[in-house]
Amino acid sequence: MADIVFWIISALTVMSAAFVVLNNQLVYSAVALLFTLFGTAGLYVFLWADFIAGIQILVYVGGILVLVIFGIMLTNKIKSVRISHKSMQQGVGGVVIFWFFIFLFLALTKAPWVVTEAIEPVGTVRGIGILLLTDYLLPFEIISVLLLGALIGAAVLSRGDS
Amino acid sequence: MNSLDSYLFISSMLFCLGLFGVITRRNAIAVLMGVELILNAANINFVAFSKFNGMNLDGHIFALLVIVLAAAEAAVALAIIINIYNNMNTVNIDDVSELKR
Amino acid sequence: MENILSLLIWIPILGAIIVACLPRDNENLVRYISAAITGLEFIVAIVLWRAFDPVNGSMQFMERYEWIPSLNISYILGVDGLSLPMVLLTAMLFFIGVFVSWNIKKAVKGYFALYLLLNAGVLGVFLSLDFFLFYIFWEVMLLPMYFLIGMWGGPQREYAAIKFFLYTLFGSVLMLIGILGLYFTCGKTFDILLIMERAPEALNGVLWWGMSAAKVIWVLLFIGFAIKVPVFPFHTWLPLAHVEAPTAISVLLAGILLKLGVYGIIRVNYGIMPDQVYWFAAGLAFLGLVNVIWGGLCALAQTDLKKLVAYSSINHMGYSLIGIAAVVAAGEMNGSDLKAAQAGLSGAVFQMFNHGTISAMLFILVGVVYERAHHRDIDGFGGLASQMPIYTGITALAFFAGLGLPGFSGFVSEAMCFIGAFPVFKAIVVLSTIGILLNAAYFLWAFQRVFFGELNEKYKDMKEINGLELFTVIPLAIITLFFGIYPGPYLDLIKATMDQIIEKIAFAASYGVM
Amino acid sequence: MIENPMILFPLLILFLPLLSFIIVIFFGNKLPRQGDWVAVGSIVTTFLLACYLFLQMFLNYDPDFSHGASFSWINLGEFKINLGILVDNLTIVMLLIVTLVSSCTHIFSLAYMKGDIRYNRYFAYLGLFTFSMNGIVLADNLISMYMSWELVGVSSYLLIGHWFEKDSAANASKKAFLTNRVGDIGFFIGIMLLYSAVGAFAFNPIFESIAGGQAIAGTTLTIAGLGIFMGAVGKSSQFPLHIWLPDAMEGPTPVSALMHAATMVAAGVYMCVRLFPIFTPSALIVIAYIGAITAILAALIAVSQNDIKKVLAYSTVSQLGFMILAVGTGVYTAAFFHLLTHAMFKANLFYCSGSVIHSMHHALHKAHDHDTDPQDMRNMGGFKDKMPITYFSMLVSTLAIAGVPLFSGFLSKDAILAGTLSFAQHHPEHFLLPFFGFLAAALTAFYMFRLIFMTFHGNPNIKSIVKNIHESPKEMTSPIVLLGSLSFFIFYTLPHNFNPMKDKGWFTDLIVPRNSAVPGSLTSNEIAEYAHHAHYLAMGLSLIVASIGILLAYLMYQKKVISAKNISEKFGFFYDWSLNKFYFDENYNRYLYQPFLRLAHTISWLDWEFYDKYFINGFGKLTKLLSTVSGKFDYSGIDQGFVDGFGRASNTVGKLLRNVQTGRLQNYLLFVVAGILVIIIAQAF
Repeated sequence: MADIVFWIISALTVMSAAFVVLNNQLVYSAVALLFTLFGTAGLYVFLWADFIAGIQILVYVGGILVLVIFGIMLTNKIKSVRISHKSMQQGVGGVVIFWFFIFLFLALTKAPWVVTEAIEPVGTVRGIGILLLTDYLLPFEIISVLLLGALIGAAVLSRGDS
Repeated sequence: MNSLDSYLFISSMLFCLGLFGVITRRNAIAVLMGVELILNAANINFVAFSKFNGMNLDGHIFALLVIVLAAAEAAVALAIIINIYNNMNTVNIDDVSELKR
Repeated sequence: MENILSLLIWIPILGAIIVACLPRDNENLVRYISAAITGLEFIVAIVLWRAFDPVNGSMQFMERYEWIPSLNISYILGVDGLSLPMVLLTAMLFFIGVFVSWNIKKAVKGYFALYLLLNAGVLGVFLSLDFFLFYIFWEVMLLPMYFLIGMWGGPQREYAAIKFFLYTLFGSVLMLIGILGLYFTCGKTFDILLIMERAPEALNGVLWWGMSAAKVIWVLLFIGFAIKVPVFPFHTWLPLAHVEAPTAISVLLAGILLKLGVYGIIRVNYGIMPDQVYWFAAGLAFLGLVNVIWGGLCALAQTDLKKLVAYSSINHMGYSLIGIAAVVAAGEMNGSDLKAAQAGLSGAVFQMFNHGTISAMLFILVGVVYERAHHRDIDGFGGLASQMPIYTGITALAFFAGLGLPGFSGFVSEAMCFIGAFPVFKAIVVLSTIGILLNAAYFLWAFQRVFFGELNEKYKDMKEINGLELFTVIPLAIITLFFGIYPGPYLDLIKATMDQIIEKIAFAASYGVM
Repeated sequence: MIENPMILFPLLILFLPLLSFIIVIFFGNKLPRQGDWVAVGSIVTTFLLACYLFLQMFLNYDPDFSHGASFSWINLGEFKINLGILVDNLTIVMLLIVTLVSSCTHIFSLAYMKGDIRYNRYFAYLGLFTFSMNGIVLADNLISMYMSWELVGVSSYLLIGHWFEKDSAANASKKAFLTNRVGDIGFFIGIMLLYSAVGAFAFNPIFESIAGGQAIAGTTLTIAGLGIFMGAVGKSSQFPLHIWLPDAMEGPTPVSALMHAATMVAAGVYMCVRLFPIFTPSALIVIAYIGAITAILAALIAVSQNDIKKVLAYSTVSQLGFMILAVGTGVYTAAFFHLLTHAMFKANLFYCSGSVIHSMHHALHKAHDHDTDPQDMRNMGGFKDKMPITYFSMLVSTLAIAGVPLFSGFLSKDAILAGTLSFAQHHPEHFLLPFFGFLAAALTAFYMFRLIFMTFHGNPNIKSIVKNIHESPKEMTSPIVLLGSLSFFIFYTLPHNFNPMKDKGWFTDLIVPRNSAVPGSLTSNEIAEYAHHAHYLAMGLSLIVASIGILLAYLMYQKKVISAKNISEKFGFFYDWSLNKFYFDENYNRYLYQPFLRLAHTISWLDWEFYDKYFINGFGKLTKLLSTVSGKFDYSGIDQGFVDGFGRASNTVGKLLRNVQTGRLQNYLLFVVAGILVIIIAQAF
């Protein structure tokens, strides 16, 4: 049962991602991205990463996707929802990426992954919290400063030359 | 059962699709979306390795950091794109070739 | 006292640094400091001489420090009867040379700094007993020389300097190959004394490209040294460099740098591969003959006084070559004639010293007249004898010393070279005695054209040689005369070392591979 | 050892002149009279010391009288050179000759050289000259003899070139030195040959070793002997190296006297006498012929010379030829005897000619005549009454040299001719030797009397000069008188023989010939025996030839019965050759010096213009060419063709790609991915 759900979610993720990439309507792409992100969150759940799944939905779906849609809105004159955009070098790119995938696939199947079995934890939040404030305190702080910097930078950049 | 390989397979597909998007799209925002896909693929890998390595939470931390980075990147990138649009009235990457001359 | 040899090398280096730090404007200060440094150097050399034990033929005052242990490179210095006279000569000529170059006007500071550096290089070559060190000093010598000729020389100075540089560099490259060959065959060491011990065994029967390794190394090293001597086919840098160099540098070139060649042949080629001497001696004597005749004939045809003296150097070094070839007389196959070997080798080493003093004198004297007349064309003078009697007298003395007149040291050494080489190389020696005639011919002819005849009107106000110039020449003249009348002190100094070399070569005849 | 006067005095004799040389050359200018008294004083002292030695010799009256001393000069263990002196009768006689003539020269020069610009140097050089000659005389080994030998050369160089402002003097001095050096080369080769065989330089060990016959013999010894003889050829101006001596007349006349009589040229004969034991019979033959040829050749030249000093010069060469001839025929003590007598009368002849020239000079000076050559005999004549001392003294010496009985020359020349004749009697194939000898003797008598008649007799050729001719001052006449009187036979036949026809006297008693060291040679007794048999024949013949010569001269130049002009025209060819000295100088110049100089220039040209310029610089040029080529290759080939070509190619490709893809960012990304792909593939395989 869980397998079937997993594969369904996986299929959803991949197909929506393909839609994001291949479709010609920008807004559709954004919507398809929503599904991809959701699917990814689902996969996180399967990976016992409850906290990450939540964050995924919160940040990506709630933040980034909205941001992207805002970006679309701000950079196109909205006549209809169909904002078309063209792709290029799809032929060559496709072939290259296809072979790239083949090799990636071969690599990951051939590689002798060391797998350590574990039991499902009750929750990951506690562990992540402890780690963040102990071992990863410095990266945490740095990434927060970076985030702050990025926010200020984004604000400054998008304010225009007034 | 859903082994490590399957997650890696999915993440690799996501990665390749994202890369394809980055390579083929003309619209900057669409490119950004491709980047998001790539980042997601990476995150799936992190979390998957985390799980299959004895539920080691380090991977989660990295995923978290990547998400934060993605957010920051998206914010800055969109700000730049909007700026570009304001200046050049287009978001087509081809047309933004001031540096090339 | 233990580090006296290091002192000898480092005083001039320090001096060069001091001179380089002096103010540019105060030229006299630079001169006085240089004179003081070379004077100190000379005193140290004399102290060394007094402390030296002439009965002991092996290395004395050895110093040995690790330097680059991973490549077995050490800092080894030592002095024996072969190098001591050369060290003394070097110290003396450099001291005198400062006064010869007293009138240098251009970039005085740079000149003397390079001059002192050259001094260090030359002493280093004479004193170092580690091939790596030896080679470094060999090259250190080259660089200041290049600039000294190239910047302070005559009209063709750049050409002369570059020619000198390329010639010598060519030689040193071959020498380096030879040294590396020894390094790798003799157990990866640069220690000359150690190589001397090991080489006969290590090189025995070793073949490189189907040729005996010892012969290949011998030839490589020989060419390296032959260019410095200079031996006949490699001699053409010399007239040019001598002519274009400033007086003091010509003095040093002829007085000391040429000796490095013969010194190197005796120290390195003879010391390390005594068995190969037998193979090469006839060639050496023949080259000596060619040097004598060729140099003499060329000198005869010169119209430039300095060039004449330069060619006479080639001629005189030929006697030295004939002399060192004579050691083979000590071998069994030549009847173990120790008399001849001793006469030849000691004569050659004596000739090195004598040519050092005599040619130095000649170049200084040519410099004196050049400074006054601004040309050196032999036919452009005439009758100077009545205008400058003292100068004429001293030049006559130098010329007679140069043509090997008895009573001057040159005669003793030349005669010893000939007498030594005669039993083995009869034909060569007989032919090279023509050199005695050539010597006399070119010196007397030049003397006549410059000094005899009616006084050239142009030079009737020519000033007599002054005190400073006399001061540079007189000591050399006295040394030349003293050793000409009583060569004993010099020969006693070198005797023990020469005997050791001869013994080694005589012994090598017994196992020599030929 | 040094306290022994027989060692100490010779050492003093040796070094006093050197001391005077050093003092006079360095301090002469500051001393009163330019230091000439130092030189004269020291030389007279040596003469007195020599007289003491001579007296000792007389008192001992021992033919084997000999002393020696030596010190180690070079000692290298095996190779040793000991320098030393050897004092025996030969040495003492020679020392006496040298110091006597040298003293006379010094005294004579006091007047002759008065006012010369380099007065002190002249006396200094005389000291050096005497020192070097004494060095040769006293040497007990080849090395110190060779050293002094060379020093004699150099002092002659300095003295001949005393008036170096004259080109001819400068040339003559150089010629003298170089010609001597040619001989010295042979000498040195001889020394080396002997040393390499014998292992010693000192005379006695060499003689012993040769007598042993083991170390050196046969051809090698002959070559060694001839090599050493070559030194004598140079120094004693024998054919073919005789050319320098007549030119050496450019020096001051007293120097000529010293050089011709006692030093320099005597050195060669002295050496032959000293080293006679080493000459093999075949070497002696060569020596004899060289001596004979020199004697006749120089006599033939002297016949036609007009310069008074040239005549004397060639007569010296001729007499030296006699001496060498005597050495060659084995009667070497006769050679030494002739050396002794010749030294006296030849020195005197030179002084007399110097006296004549001196007064001619003054007379010409007074007459303000600067064109007339004061040495040309054709400008003289009739000086007999004006200069009586000079005239009589010169006449005596001329009689001596011509070989007239009662005079010294007769004794010595007779001994030589007797030896030569006996040699030819035993070796008839060498009949030319006595023939040349007697012919030369006749010619000697002829040209010497020609000189006397032309100079002193007859009518003055230039009247204005004659009235100003005066006898020379005392400094000049006293040596003339002294030496002139020494030309009488009596001084040589003391103490027990007063027969002018017999040469037996102290000389023959004390200077006894030694046997040749060469095994198989004639002993000295045998030679003396043979010579004794030929004695009367030789005496008669020599008397006849001398009178013929004198008579001819008398008829031609005094009575003018026979016209010299007619004869010279009749024998124009010979006269021409004789006058021009058989064209030796010209031929040497043409076939020796010039080609040699050309060779030198060619070699120099080869060295500098060809070898250096094309070969050595050719290497440079070749390298330059190579670097140019490689530079060209580098630039147009690699850089332009390859690197730039690559650039161009990628440019083209890029353009192509640009045409298709317009070079966008994503394009590059694609390449990145493709590149990763390639790397993966490469890794995989």
